[in-house]
Amino acid sequence: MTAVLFFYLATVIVGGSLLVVLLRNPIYSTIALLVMFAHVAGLYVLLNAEFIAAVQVVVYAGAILVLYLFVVMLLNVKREERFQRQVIPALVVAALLLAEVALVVFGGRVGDGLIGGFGGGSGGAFTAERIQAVGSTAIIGQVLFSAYLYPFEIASLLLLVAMVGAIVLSKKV
Amino acid sequence: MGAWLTLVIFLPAAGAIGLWAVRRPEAVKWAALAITLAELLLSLPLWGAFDRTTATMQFVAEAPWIPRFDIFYRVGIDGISLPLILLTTALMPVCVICSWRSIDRRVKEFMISLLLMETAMIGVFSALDFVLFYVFWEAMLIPMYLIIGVWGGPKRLYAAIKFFLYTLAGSLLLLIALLALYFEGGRTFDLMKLMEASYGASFQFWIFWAFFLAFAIKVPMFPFHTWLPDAHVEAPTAGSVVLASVLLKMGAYGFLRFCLPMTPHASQLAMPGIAALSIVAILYGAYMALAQDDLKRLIAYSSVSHMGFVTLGIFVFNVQGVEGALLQMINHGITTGALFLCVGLLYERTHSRLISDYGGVARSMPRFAACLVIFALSSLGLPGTNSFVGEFLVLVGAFRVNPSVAALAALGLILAAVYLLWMVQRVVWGAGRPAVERLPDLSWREAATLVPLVGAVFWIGVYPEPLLAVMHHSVEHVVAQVGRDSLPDGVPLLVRWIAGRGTAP
Amino acid sequence: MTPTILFSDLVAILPEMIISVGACALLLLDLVLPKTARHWLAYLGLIILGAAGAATISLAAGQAELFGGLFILDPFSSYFKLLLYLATALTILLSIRYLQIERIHLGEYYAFLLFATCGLMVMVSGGDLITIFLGLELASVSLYILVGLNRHELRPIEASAKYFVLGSLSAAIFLYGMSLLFGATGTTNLGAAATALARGHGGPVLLMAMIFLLVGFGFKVAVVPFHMWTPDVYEGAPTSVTAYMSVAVKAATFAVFLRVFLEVFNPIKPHWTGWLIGLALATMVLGNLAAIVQQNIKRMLAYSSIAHAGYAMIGLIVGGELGTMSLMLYMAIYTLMNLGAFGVVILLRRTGVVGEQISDLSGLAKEHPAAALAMLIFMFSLAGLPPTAGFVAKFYLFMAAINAGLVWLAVAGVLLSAVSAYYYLRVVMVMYMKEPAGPIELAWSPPAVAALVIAAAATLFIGLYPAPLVGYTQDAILHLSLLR
Amino acid sequence: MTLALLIPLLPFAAFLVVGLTGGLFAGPWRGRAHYIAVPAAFAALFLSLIVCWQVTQGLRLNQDLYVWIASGTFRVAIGLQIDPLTAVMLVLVTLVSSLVHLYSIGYMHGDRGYDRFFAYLGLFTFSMLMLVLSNNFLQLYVFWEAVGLCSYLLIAHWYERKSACDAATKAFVVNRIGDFGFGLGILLIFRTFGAVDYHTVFSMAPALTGVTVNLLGPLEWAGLSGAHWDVGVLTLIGLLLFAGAIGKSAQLPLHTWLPDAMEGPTPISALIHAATMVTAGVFLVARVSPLLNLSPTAMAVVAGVGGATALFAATIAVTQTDIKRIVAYSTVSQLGYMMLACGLGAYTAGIFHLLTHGAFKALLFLGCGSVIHALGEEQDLRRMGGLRSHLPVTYVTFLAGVVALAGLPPFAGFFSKDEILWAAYQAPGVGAKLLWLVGLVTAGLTAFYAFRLLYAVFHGPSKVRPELAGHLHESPSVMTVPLIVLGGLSVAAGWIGLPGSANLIGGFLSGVMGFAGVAAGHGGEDDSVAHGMVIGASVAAAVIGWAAAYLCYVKRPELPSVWAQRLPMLYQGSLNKWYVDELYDRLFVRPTVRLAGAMWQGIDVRVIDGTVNGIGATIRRWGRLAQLMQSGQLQHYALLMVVGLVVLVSLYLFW
Amino acid sequence: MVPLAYYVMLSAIVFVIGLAGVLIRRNIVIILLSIELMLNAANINFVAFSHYAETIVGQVFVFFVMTVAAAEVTVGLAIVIALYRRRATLNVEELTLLKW
Repeated sequence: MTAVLFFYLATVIVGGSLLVVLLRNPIYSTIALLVMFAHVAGLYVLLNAEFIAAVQVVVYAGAILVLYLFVVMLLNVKREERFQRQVIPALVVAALLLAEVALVVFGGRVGDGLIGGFGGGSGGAFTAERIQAVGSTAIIGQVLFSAYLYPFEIASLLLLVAMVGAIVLSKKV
Repeated sequence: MGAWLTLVIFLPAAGAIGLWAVRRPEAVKWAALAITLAELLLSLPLWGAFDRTTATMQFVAEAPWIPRFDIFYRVGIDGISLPLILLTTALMPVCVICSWRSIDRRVKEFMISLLLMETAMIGVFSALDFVLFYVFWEAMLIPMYLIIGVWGGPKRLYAAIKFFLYTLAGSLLLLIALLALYFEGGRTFDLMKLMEASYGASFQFWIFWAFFLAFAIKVPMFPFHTWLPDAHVEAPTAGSVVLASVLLKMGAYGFLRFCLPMTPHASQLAMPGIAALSIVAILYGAYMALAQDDLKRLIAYSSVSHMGFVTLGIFVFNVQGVEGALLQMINHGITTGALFLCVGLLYERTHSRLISDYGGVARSMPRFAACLVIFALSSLGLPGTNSFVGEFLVLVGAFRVNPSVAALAALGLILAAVYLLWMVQRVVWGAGRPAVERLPDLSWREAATLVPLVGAVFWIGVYPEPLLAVMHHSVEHVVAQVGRDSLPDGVPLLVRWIAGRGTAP
Repeated sequence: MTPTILFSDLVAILPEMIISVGACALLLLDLVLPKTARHWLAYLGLIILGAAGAATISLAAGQAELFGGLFILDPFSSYFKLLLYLATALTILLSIRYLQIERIHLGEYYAFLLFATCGLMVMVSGGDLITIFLGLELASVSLYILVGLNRHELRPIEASAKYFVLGSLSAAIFLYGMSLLFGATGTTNLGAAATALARGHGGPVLLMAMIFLLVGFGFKVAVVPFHMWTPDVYEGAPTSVTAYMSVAVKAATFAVFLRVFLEVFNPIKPHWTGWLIGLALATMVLGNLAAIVQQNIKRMLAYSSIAHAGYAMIGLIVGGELGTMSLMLYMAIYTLMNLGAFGVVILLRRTGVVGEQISDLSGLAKEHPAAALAMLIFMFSLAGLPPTAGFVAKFYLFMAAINAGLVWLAVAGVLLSAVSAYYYLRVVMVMYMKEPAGPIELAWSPPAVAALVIAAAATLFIGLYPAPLVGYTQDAILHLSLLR
Repeated sequence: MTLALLIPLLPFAAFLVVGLTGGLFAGPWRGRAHYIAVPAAFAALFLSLIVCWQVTQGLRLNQDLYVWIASGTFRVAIGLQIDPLTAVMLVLVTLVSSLVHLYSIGYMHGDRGYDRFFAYLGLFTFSMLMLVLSNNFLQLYVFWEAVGLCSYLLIAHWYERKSACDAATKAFVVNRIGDFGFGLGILLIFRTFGAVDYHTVFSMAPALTGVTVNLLGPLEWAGLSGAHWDVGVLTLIGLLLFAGAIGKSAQLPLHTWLPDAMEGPTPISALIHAATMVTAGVFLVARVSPLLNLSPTAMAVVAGVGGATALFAATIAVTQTDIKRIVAYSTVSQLGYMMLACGLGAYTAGIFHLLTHGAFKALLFLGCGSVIHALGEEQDLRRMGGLRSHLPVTYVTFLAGVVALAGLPPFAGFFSKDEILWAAYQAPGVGAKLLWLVGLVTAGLTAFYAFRLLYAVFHGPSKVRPELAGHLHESPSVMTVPLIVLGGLSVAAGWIGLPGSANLIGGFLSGVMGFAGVAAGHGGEDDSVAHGMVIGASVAAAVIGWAAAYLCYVKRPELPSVWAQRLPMLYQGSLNKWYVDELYDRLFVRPTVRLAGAMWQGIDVRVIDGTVNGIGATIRRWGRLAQLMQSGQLQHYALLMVVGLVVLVSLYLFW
Repeated sequence: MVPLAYYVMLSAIVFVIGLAGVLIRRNIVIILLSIELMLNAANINFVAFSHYAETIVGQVFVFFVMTVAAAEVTVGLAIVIALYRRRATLNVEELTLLKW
C-alpha cells in the first residue's frame, strides 16, 4: 500500500518538477510546482511527518507560490526563448550528476552505505510509534520552543530581514 | 655595544620618519645629508671597536620579536659584514649629495626612500636571524622600486617592474628555503644555530638551489642579469649608485653567509657550475659592455662582469678567493658607484647618456675627466687601484683550485681594458664637440662626492691591509665551514677535476 | 531529550543579542529620526559593535557547548567574532560619507550590515548544521539586499540578482549536502557527527555530502570553480558592501569551513586533502592570472580576493595547530589590508565620478600623498612583502605548508604571489609614477580617514611586530576540539 | 735605503705637486711645472749615481717596505731590491728621464697640456724606477702596468687627435694581452713556490727542474690529456712571464702598438718608447734569468722571438717614410736583438745593448723631435732633406746616434751589438748559427735604414715645404744640451763594455745573471780568431748597409723607386708593415666587435629578455583567457559550479 | 516498507531537475522556481532520513528550511521586481553589464 502510494507520489513529483522546468509559460510552471508541492506533502505524510506536510501546503503552496503567481502576473512577461544556449552541456552535466548519485545510492561500491549510517530502527528516540502517539505537531512544537529556541529566533530575524529588505528593494525610487 | 649596532641600523629609518615633518625641499636635502653623515659617524666606532682577532659575531644584540616561533631580533656583525656596512654608510651621503640638483620633484619622498633603503641594507648585513634578514632583504625592494619608478628615466616603469619582479621571484624561494631550514635545523631561525646544524645531502641540494636563485638574481649571475641594465639605465643617479654599490653585494653576501656555511656539501657540488657561470658572466658581461652605446648600460654590463669575479672568488672556497671576492665587492661598490656618479654628472649637464653624444670632455671638464679616467682605470683593474687587489686575490684563489678557470677569468681583464678604454676614448678624449665644449667642470658639491672615492680607490689599491685584517678570521671561519664535510663518494668527475688538479708541489 | 534553556545559555549569546536588537533599533530609529540626523545611526552602530565586542571579550575565555550543542562558545569563535566586529566597524566608518555620495538610504543599510554580521556570528558559533545554515542564510539574505541597495544605478541590481541566484543555488547545494550528511550520520550536530564518523559510519554518501558542502563553502569563500560570482558582484555592489563581503563573509565562512572539515571530516582527511589542494591551486592560479588583466580596481581586488582564498585554503589543507592558526592569522590580516584597499577606492568615489578604474588613481601620490601611501601599504601587504602584515600572513601559511611536507604547494604559492605582485605593483605604479589626468578630489571624511589610519597602522604594526597577534591567535586555538 | 727610496719618491712628489696644481687647475701655476719637475728629475739622477757607485762598492739591498696584501698564505710586500742590474737601470732611467725633462721644456713650450705632461713624466719616472727596484714579481707587475698607464696617458697627450687616442688605447690593450700571460705566470709562481718574491723563488727554482704540469689537465676526464701535454713547470712560468715581455717590449706578435705609439710627443717616444719602458721586457727577462736558465725551451723561445723580431722590424724600417716610425721600428728591431741575447744566455750583452741603445735611441728620437720642432710638426721623410746647414747641432748629434745604431766601431752600438752577435755565433746548435745570420742581416739592414734616415733628412736637396723653408732654425739650448749629452754617450758608452777582460759592464752584471751555458762575450784566448771574424762580419754588414744607403739616397736617388717597382710585393709588404695590423683587425678586432653586438641583440635581448618578457606575456595571455571565462552570464557561472561539483564527485567515484 | 534508497533517489531526481532548470531556463522567475525544487529535494531527504533514523531533527530542519525558503523568495522576488523595473527584462542572459 505504502509502496503504491509512494510510486504514485514519486511519479507526480518528478513529472511536476519536469513540467516546472520545461513549460514555457511561467504561470503554468508555477501551477505545476503547486501540484508538485502538494504531492511532496503527501510524501511527508507517508513518512509520519504530518506537521511538516501541513506546513508544506500552508507555507509553500499557500504563501510562497501565491507570491510567485502574483509576481509573474504583475510583471506579465511576454513570451521569450525558453532555454539557454548552454542547454545541451547543462543537461549532460545534470544527467551525469544524477547518474553518479544513483551510483552512490544503488551502486555496487555503495553497498548499504546509507543503511550503514542508521539502519532501520537504530534506536533513535523518535520512533514512528512515539510520534504517532504524541502527534508530530506537538513534538515539533515542543522541540522548537525548547531545544531549538535559538535557531527559531534566528529564523525570526531572517524573516524580519527578508520583509524589510523586500520593501526596501521593491520601493520605487 | 649591541645597542650601538641597533642604533646604526635604525637611525636612517628614524630620520626618514622625522623627515616627514620637514617641509622645504632645501631643508629636506640638508636634513637628509645630516642624517646620512651622522650615520656615517655612528658607524665608524664599529670599525674602531671591532675585534680583529676573532671570527665570532660582535656587537650582538638580541630581543624577542615573535619568541614563540623563535623569531628574534638578533643582530651582530663579523669581518664579512662590517666592510659592507661601512661601504653603505659611506656611500649614502654621496647619494644624497649627488641627488641635490638632479632630483627636483618630490624631494622629500626621495630622501625618505633613500634613508629607508639604508636601514634595510644595513639590516641585511647585520641580521643574525633568518626572518629578520628576510624582512630587511625584501623591504628594500619597495623603496628601490619607487626610486627607479618615480624618479627614473623614460622607460622607468618597465625597468622598475622588471627589477621588482625579477628579484621578488628569486627571493620568494628564499622564503621557502628559510622555512624549510627552520624545521630541519631544530625549529630555530637563529642563523648561528642554523649554521652549526648539519643537513642531509638532498636537503642541502634543494636548499642550495633556492638560495642560489635568490642570490644569483641579486648578484646578478649570467642568465639572470637582464634586469640590471634596464634598472641601471632608468634609475636616477643615486639609485644606480645604491643599486650597484650595495644591492648587488647582497647577493654575494648571501652566498657567503648562507650557502657556504649551511649547505657546504651542495655548494661543493655546485662549484663547477657556478664557476662556469661566473666565467660566462665575466666574459659575457664584458662582451655586452663592448656593444653598448649607452654609458649607464655599459657600466651595468661591466657590473655583471665584475660580479662574476666575486662569485668566482666565493666559490673557490679558499681564503684568497673569498677575501678577494669580499674586497672586490667593496671595490666594485666604490668604483662602479663612482662611475655612475660620473655618468650622472654628465647626464645632468647634457641630458644624454649616449656615448656618441660626447667626446672631448677632457678639454672642457679636465678635473671631471681625471676622475672619470681614474675610475675607469680602477674598473679595469689597474694595479695600484683597488680593483686590482680584489681581482688578483680572486685569481690567486681560483688558480689554486683550477688554473684554466683563472686563465679564463683573467681574459675578462683584457676585455675590461678594451671596453673601458674605448669608452674613455670616445667620451673623454677626442675633439671637443660643440655641445660638450662649454660644459662647466666639477662644482664643489660634485667634487665632494668624487674626491673621497678617488681617495678610497687608491687607499685600497695601495694599502688594503686594514680592510683585509678585518676579514681574515671571519673568512677563514667560513672557509673552514664549507670545507668541514669533505666530498663524499660518488661526486661527479666534474667536481674532482675542479677540486684538485695540477701536480705542482 | 528536551534540554532546558539556562540563563547561562542566554548570557553566552549576549553578543548576538546585542547585535540583533541593535539592528532592530536602528531600523526603528531610522523611521523616527529626522533625515539630517540619520548619520548618527552609523555611530550608534559603532556603539552597538563596541558593546558586542565588550561582551565577546568578557566571554572570550569561555569554552562551552550551549543550547544542546547548537551554539559553541570558545576562543576560536570569539576570535572570529572580534574580527567580524572589526570588519563591520571599519566598513561603517568607510560608509558614512560614501553613502551620501551614492544616495543610499541610511538606516536600513547599517541595520542590514548588523544583521549580516549577526548571521555570520551565528555561523561562526554554530555547532549544528541548523544554526550554520540559518546563520549563513541570515547573512546571505542581508547581503543580497545590501548589494542591491543602491537603486540609482544599473549595476547594483544586476549584481544583486546574480548574487541572489547563484547564492541560492549554492545554498541549495549546500543544503542538499547537509541532508546527505544527516543521512550518513543521523545527526545534525557537528560533535555528534564527528563521533559517528569516528565510529566508522558514513561511506560513499558521507563523501558525497562532503563534496556538496565543499561547493557551498567554496562558493562563499570564492574558490575556483565556484568563484564566478565574485568579480561581477564585487564590481556591481556598492564599494563599502564589497569591502565588507570580501572580508567578513570570507572570514566567517573559513571559520565554519575549518570547524566542519577539521572536526567532522577529519577521519576522512586523506580523501579531501588532494581535492582541496587541487582547488587551492586552481584558485590561486586563476585568481592571480585574471587579476593581472583587470582595468577596474574593484574587479582586480575581486580576483585578488579569489587568489587570497586560494592561499588561505593552504591553512585548511594543512590543518592541525599550525594550519589553523595560520589561516586565522591570514584572515585577520587579510581583513585589515583588504578593507584598507577598498577604503581607498571608496575615497575615490565622489559625486559624478565613479573612480573605479585603476587609471583613476593616476598621480594620486602627487595630489594626496597620504592616501597614496596608505594604498601603497595595502598593496604591498596584499602582495605579501615585508615589513607589512601581509608578509606575516603568508609566512605562517607557507610555514604550515612546509611543516606538513607540502613544499611544492608552498613553492607554487610563492611563485604565484610573485605574479600577484605584478598587479598590485601596477596600482602603486599608477599612483606614484603616472601624472594625474586632472585634479583629484577625494571624498575625505573624518570617519573614513580614521578607518584608513587604523587599517594602515595595523597593517604596518603587525608587519613590524606580529608577536601579539600571533600569540593571541595561537591561544585562541589552544583548546579547540577540532585539533584534538 | 732612504737614499734608494728617495730616488722614486722625488719624481712621485713632483707628479703630485705638478698634477694637483698646474695639471688640474688653471691659474698662476700654469706653465711652470718644470720648476719642480726638472730639479726633481736631476736630483733623482744624482742619487742614482750615488747608489750606483755604492753598488760598485758592494752595496746590496733587499728590504720590504710594508706588507701590501696578506691573505692566508698569500703574502706580498712592497719592497726594494738593489743589485747591479737595478743600479744600471736606475742610472739609465734617471739619466734619460732628466734629459727628456730638460728637453721637454723647450719642445713642449706653449702646449696646452704642458703641466699635465710634466706630471705624467714624473709619474712615469716614479713607476719605472719602482719597477726596476722591485723585489718581488707582483710589485714588478704593478709598476709594469703603471708604466703602461703612463705610456697610455702620454700617447694620448694630444687627445684631440683621434689617431693619438687610437694609438693609446691600442698600446694599452696590446700590453694587457701580454700582461695576461705575465699575470698567469705570477699566479703559477705563487702556486708553485708559495711565494712571489725573487729571493724565495730563485733559491727554490733549481729544485724544480723536471717537475711538470699537464696543460690539458683539466680536460683529463675527456681523455684528452696525455703525457705529450706535460710541460716543465719552469718552462711554463718562463714562457708566461715572457708573454709579458713580448707585450711590453713590442716583440712579435705584439709589436704593433709601438710604431703607433709615435703619436705621442717626441720626448715621450724617446723616454718611454725607446730608452726605458719598452726595455722593461728585456729587464724582466734578465731579472728572471735564474728561472729561465733552468729551462732551455723557454730560452730558445726567447731567442727565437728576439731574432725574428729583429729582422722583421728591420725589414719594415727600410721603407717607412715617417721619421719617427723608422726609429720606432728600429727600436723594435733593437729590442729583438736584446731578447736574442738574453735568450742565448748573454744577459749581460743584452743589458749592455739596452744601455747603449737607451743612449743612442733616445738621442735619435730627440733629434727627430728637434727636426720636427723645426719643421712645424712635419714628420714625413719626403718633405725634408738638406737640413744639415739649418740644424747643425742636431745634425752632428744625430749623426752620432746613427753611427751608433748602425754599429760602426768604435761607437756605442758597435760594442753591444758585437757582443750579441758573438754570443749567437758561439752558442751551440744550428739554431744559434741561424740566429747569428739573422743578426748579421739585420745589422746590415739597420745600417741601411739608419743612414737612409740621416741622408734623407739632412743631406740632399731640400724638399721642405716652401712656407717653412724661410724660418728654419736650430732648437733652443734646453733641447740641444740633452742632444749633446746623449751624443757624447752614444759615442762613448760602448767603452764600458770592450770585448775581452776589459768588459766593465759584463763584470759588474755577471754576478746577478751568470749563465752556465755560454760564457757570453768574454771567452778564452783561443776564440779570439773566431771573435775577430765575427766582428769583421758585422762591421762588413754595417758598412754594406751604409754603402747601399749612400748609393740609394745620395748618389742615385732614383734607385729606390726603381727597386720598389721591380719588387712590388716586397716593397708594398714592407711599406705596409707586412699587413699585420690589417690581419689583426680582420682576425680579432672586427669579429670581437661584431660578436659583441650580435650577442647583445641575439642572446641578451632576444633569448634571455625574450624569455623573461615571454613569461610575462604568457601570463598575461592566460590571464586574458581566465578573464574571458567571466562571460557575465550567470548561468555559465552556475554551470561551472555544477561542473566542479560533478568533477569532484567523479574524481571520488572513478579515481 | 519503501526502502530509504527510493526516497533518496527521488530526492536526487528532483534535485537534478531543479538544477537543470537553473542551468537552462532564461526566465529568472523559473530559475527561482527551480531553486525551490532543489530545496524541496533536500527536504525530502531530511524527512526520509529523519523517519528512518527515528529522530525528529530532520523535521525540525525542514521547518527551518521552509522559513529560509520563504525569506529567500521574498527577497528574491523583490529583486526580480526591482530588476524588471530598471531593465525591463527577466531574461538572465541580458544581465551582462558586469563581466570580465
